[in-house]
Amino acid sequence: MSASTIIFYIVSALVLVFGAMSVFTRKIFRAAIYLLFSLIGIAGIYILMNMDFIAALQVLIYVGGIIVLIIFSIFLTHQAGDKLPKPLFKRIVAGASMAAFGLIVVLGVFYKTAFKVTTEAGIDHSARSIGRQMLDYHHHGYVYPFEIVSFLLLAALVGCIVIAVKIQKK
Amino acid sequence: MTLDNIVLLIPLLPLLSFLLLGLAGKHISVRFSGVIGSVILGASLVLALITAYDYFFAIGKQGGEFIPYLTAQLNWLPFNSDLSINLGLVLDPISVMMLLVVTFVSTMVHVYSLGYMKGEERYTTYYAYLGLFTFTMLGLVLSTNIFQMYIFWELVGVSSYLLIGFYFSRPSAVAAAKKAFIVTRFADLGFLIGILMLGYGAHSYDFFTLIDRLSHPGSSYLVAMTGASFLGMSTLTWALILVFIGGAGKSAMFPFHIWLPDAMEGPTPISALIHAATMVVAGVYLVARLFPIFAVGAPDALTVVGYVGAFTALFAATIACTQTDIKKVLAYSTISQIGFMLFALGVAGWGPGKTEGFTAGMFHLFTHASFKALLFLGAGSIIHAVHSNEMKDMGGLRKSMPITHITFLLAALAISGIPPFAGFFSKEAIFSAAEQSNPIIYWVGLIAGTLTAFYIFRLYFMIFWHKTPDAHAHNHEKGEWAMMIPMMLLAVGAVFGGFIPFGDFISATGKPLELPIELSHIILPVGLGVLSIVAAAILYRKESDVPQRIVNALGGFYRAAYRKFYIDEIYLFITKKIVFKLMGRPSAWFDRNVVDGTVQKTGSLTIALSHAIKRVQSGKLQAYTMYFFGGVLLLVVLLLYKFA
Amino acid sequence: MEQVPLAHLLILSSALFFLGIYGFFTRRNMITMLMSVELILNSVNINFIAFNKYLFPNQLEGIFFTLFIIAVAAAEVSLAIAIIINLFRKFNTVDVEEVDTMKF
Amino acid sequence: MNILSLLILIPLLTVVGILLVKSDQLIRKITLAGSALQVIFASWLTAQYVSLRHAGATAQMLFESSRVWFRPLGINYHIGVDGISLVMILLTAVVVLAGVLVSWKIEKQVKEFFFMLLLLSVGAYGFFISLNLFSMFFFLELAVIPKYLLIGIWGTGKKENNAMKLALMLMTGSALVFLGIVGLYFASGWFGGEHTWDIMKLSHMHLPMNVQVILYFLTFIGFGVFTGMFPFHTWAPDGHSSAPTAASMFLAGISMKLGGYGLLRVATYLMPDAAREYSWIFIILATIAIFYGALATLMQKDLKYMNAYSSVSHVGFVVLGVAMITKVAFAGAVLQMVSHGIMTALFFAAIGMIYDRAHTRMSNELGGVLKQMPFIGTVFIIAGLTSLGLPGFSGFVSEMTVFVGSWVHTGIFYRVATILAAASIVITAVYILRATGFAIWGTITRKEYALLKDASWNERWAAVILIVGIVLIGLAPFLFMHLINADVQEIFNHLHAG
Repeated sequence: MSASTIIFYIVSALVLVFGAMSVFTRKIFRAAIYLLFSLIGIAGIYILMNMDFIAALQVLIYVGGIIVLIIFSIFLTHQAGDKLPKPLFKRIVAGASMAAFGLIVVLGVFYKTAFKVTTEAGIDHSARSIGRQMLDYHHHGYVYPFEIVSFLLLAALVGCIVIAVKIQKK
Repeated sequence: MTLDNIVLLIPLLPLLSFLLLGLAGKHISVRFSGVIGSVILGASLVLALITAYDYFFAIGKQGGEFIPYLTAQLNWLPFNSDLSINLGLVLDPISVMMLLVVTFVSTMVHVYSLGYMKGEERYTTYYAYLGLFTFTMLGLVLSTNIFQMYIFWELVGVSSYLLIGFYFSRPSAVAAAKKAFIVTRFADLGFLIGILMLGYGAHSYDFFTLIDRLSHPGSSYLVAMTGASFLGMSTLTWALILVFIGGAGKSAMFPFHIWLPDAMEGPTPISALIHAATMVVAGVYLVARLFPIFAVGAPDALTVVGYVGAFTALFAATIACTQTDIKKVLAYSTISQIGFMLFALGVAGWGPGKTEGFTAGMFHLFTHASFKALLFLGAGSIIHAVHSNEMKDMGGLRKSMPITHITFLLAALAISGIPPFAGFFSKEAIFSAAEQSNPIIYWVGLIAGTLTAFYIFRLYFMIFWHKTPDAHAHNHEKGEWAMMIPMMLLAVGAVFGGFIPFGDFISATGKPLELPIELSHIILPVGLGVLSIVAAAILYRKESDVPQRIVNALGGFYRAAYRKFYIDEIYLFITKKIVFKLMGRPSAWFDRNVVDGTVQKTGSLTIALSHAIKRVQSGKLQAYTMYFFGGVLLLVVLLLYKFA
Repeated sequence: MEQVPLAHLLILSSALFFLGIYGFFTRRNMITMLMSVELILNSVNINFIAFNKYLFPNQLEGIFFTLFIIAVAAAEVSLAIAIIINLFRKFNTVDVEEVDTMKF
Repeated sequence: MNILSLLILIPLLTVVGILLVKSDQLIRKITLAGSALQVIFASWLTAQYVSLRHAGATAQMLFESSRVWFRPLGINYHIGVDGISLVMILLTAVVVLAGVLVSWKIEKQVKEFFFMLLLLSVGAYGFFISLNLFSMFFFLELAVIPKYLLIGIWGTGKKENNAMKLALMLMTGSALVFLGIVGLYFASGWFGGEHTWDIMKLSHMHLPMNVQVILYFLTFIGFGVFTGMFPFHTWAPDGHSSAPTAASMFLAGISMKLGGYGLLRVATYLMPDAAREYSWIFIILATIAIFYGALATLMQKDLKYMNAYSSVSHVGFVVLGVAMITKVAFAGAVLQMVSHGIMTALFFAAIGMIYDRAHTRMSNELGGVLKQMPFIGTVFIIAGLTSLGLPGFSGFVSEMTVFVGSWVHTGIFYRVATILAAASIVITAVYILRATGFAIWGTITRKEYALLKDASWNERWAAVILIVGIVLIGLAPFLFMHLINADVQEIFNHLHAG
């Protein structure tokens, strides 16, 4: 068992634990911080899988952007230190049973499926090759979705402003 | 003018009177409306006399017997190629006789009403109704078709209804009108079913076709209808009994008699016309019309007719002895006399020497019309003078109402069967017919006849004697010529009507028939009649306490008779308690709560269901996600394990 | 890292996914629900990367999808937070149980 | 253009006319003119029909014409009339005219009111002339919706609820009818070789018994709901009680007859074998309706409820006549439809007139109507006498025809049904005379009633028109009998041919 494997399990455990804590804690600010750690852990897993670019993006967007956004929104809507209300019991029961059942189903599927793992060396995962293929419009390029996503981001930008802006009463 | 046109005009003239006075009544001065009605009816009477003369002495007789003369035929309601309701007019001895009776009495009543109804609020309407009644009654007697008779049967019922309810602001009049209509309607149900059976059996509704097909032994229709039996009687017997039930209803036979005494709520001339002389004898006329079928096809049914008639004659006579309202006494007397007519028909048969009862019944119908109408008109003028129906308010009126007194006395003698008045001849004929064929009926009839003389003279003495006349009383009859003349004319009929050689004209077969008057037969009935008159004179001529003592001695029986043997109460019980409470109310309840309740419940169930389902649309985001996710899971599981 | 079987990565991602689901179902605060959504999205990303790495190393599609998902997630979060803030202005709460006027 | 289409076109043009003008008075006048024109046209059409028949026209339907409406589904605008539809058209024209006259004084939303009335009449005319099941159904639906609005907007009492109940029950009925005719359409394809909605073509196809049975029950019950057949009649009392006078007249006078016509023309005529086999079920239902409807009527104090229940009882005769499957009974059913249509319209008109003045319909609260308002009182009595089957009026003719037609069957079952039906006329007499005794006769119960006015000109004309209709049938039934005789014979032969 190599060191990277051991690190993987440790990181995975951290991801799950922080994820769980983020879901279960009753302090909203802490939830955000736990989520932050969980997301960082996921970035670690990407690094362990040699997906450096993705890991970088993960940290940049999630940790740097989304979590900050969330924390801002928490500040906008909450008194600091407020405890969150207890979840409804019926939701806990229903949610837990559904999640458990779903997990069993999914794991069952994974268990039955024989994945053909190849060990052959893959192509380059560097940002350069990713960028090449993504912006290629000849061979399996993703320039079209890329444009759409950029448009989506623009729309989201405008949308946020429209939704969040205070309507002036006449 | 040909005879056909004349015959057609006889009923149409009163119809014209009805339409004229009914539709244009507002534009006719009240002074003239009665006169118009009377004149039109007078014209009708004249035409009827011409018709009768023509028929009896010119065209009716062929080969020594009277045959029916049909005219104005109309295929009114064709059902099938072989079955239809035809309207038409028929002249034969009984219809012509009825024609005379109806037009004569109706004219008398029209004239009488000029005086009696003077100053009434709905005077014109009254004459319009009179015209309607006369039209429908004439239509009834001239019917060629049993369905046509049923049509006019219903129409006379409704004109009777309208006239009984003439004083419609009086609750008792409204109730009486309703009762009369409903009781007869109920009986008519039997008539209708009887008609349906006859029509189905004989493939015709025409009287003469029916008679032709059902009164010849060996005819295929007769064989078919007497062959099938139900509850021990042949189809034909059933049909005729049902038809007779209709007749019994209209003729107020037991147990349908209850409407007639109440019908006295109508104006008195109406009682004279409709409820004494004409409409109530329609049942007798109906049986007479179908007599050959009764006699040949279903003698059992005829026997039923006889017993019902005899029982009613006695039953009604008993009640008549106890009543104190003079119109009620006369009403029960009418019921009793119609009983006489019916049992006369009932004791008759088919074949030589057996048909005397038929002629006797018809004869009594004829004479009864005049003397009973007279009695009622007399009662009317008394009520007009005294303003009361109760005997106790009368007494000693012989001085102040001399004409009424004399005519009333003549009529009373006639109804008691004292020679030589009209009733004597017809009653003798009835008794002699009954004695020959059915002793039970004969003796019952004899007792009823004795009672007749008693109650009518009880009435007579109570009205005109009983108290000492008031010497200073003014004459109530002064200036009432419109009322007196009809009474005198009717009195002529009551006195001399019996001398008509009735058998020469009217018989079951159409051939002349001799009605024998034998001394040996006369003595008993006449003797009993005279005895009861004497008894009535002793009891009621002067005020005394003897009648009360007799009443006390009779006790319960008297009370029962006075309360009309509680028949009304039984009817009330059946209608109020059974039909209304046990049938009507549950039906209405069932409909509202069960049938409609089901509909309403379906509706409210749907609403409840939608209320239940709408909870799903809770507005809770997480609930929606759960449904969604649950659905996805379900689909996944299904796709994985079911359809894999 | 080569010794880690694919299955373990999948187990990790599924566990994370259903943690997210559970959180989404039970949290009453809309912001924490949003966090659960982030967990869900990330678990999906792990899957894409893992499949790409283990099964189709010659392609980059898994990475592309992850990239798009991250982009869409960014848009989604910003919109969601805009909506949440707007709702907070209207209802003065971010409790999802109380924002239920869109019903029968 | 085929002249029959004028039957639809005249009311439609009237509708256009009233939409174009503003003044209420002008709207009334245009509607009146249109309905009067329609009566004249219907009479002319009848005369034309009779003369064609006399000239020897032997086709089952006259004035026939067919135009494609929607080709892919084989829906044609196929029209034509025989004697039966003609008398129904005459009935509709007369009742519409009377209804318009009675509604003259309506003040609320005049334009919409007459619009609805006319739309309803368009539906009725279209229904009676249609020979294509689909267009028939189209017109049937067209006649339902206006009723809902007429009651819901211009009604009284619990009008919304009652309008809803009526509309929903009728819709259920039409849903069944729709299933039935769609079934016929497909059955014609499977068993007759050609998908068709056409009644004339369908009548020549011989469908298998089990198919016929299903379709027979679907259509019979469906149209039965419209007829007010027991136990699907409860829309009638409630609907009538809330409906404005004219709507009541249309409802009982025309709408119930749509059902009756459908029973004869569709349910019985197109499913002959099933009809012969299973009509006994409907004989039972009809007998129950007749007898029990009459008993339930006994207990009604509200005159409208009384007449509504009495309608249930009377329309039972229609169902009975149709279910008896004899030629005479068919004729009786048709006559009863016409007779009851006019009679009940007259009755509702009289009740409406009384209600408009006294503001009550309770027979025990009224009294002395005849004294105060002789014309209205007389109209009520005439309607009542017609209802109880007095000869000289139309009810007698039709009921007797049904009885005579029913008596043809010799089985004890049929006899009992007929006798019970006949017994109902006694009960009818009881409730009619009770109502007359309480409400019309007697003395005035309240002081303010002494100020009430008798009928106005429009009410008088409405009543007179209807009474003329009643009396015409009552006195000269042979006219109508000759008109429908050949056609009921045809239906009867059809039922016994195959």
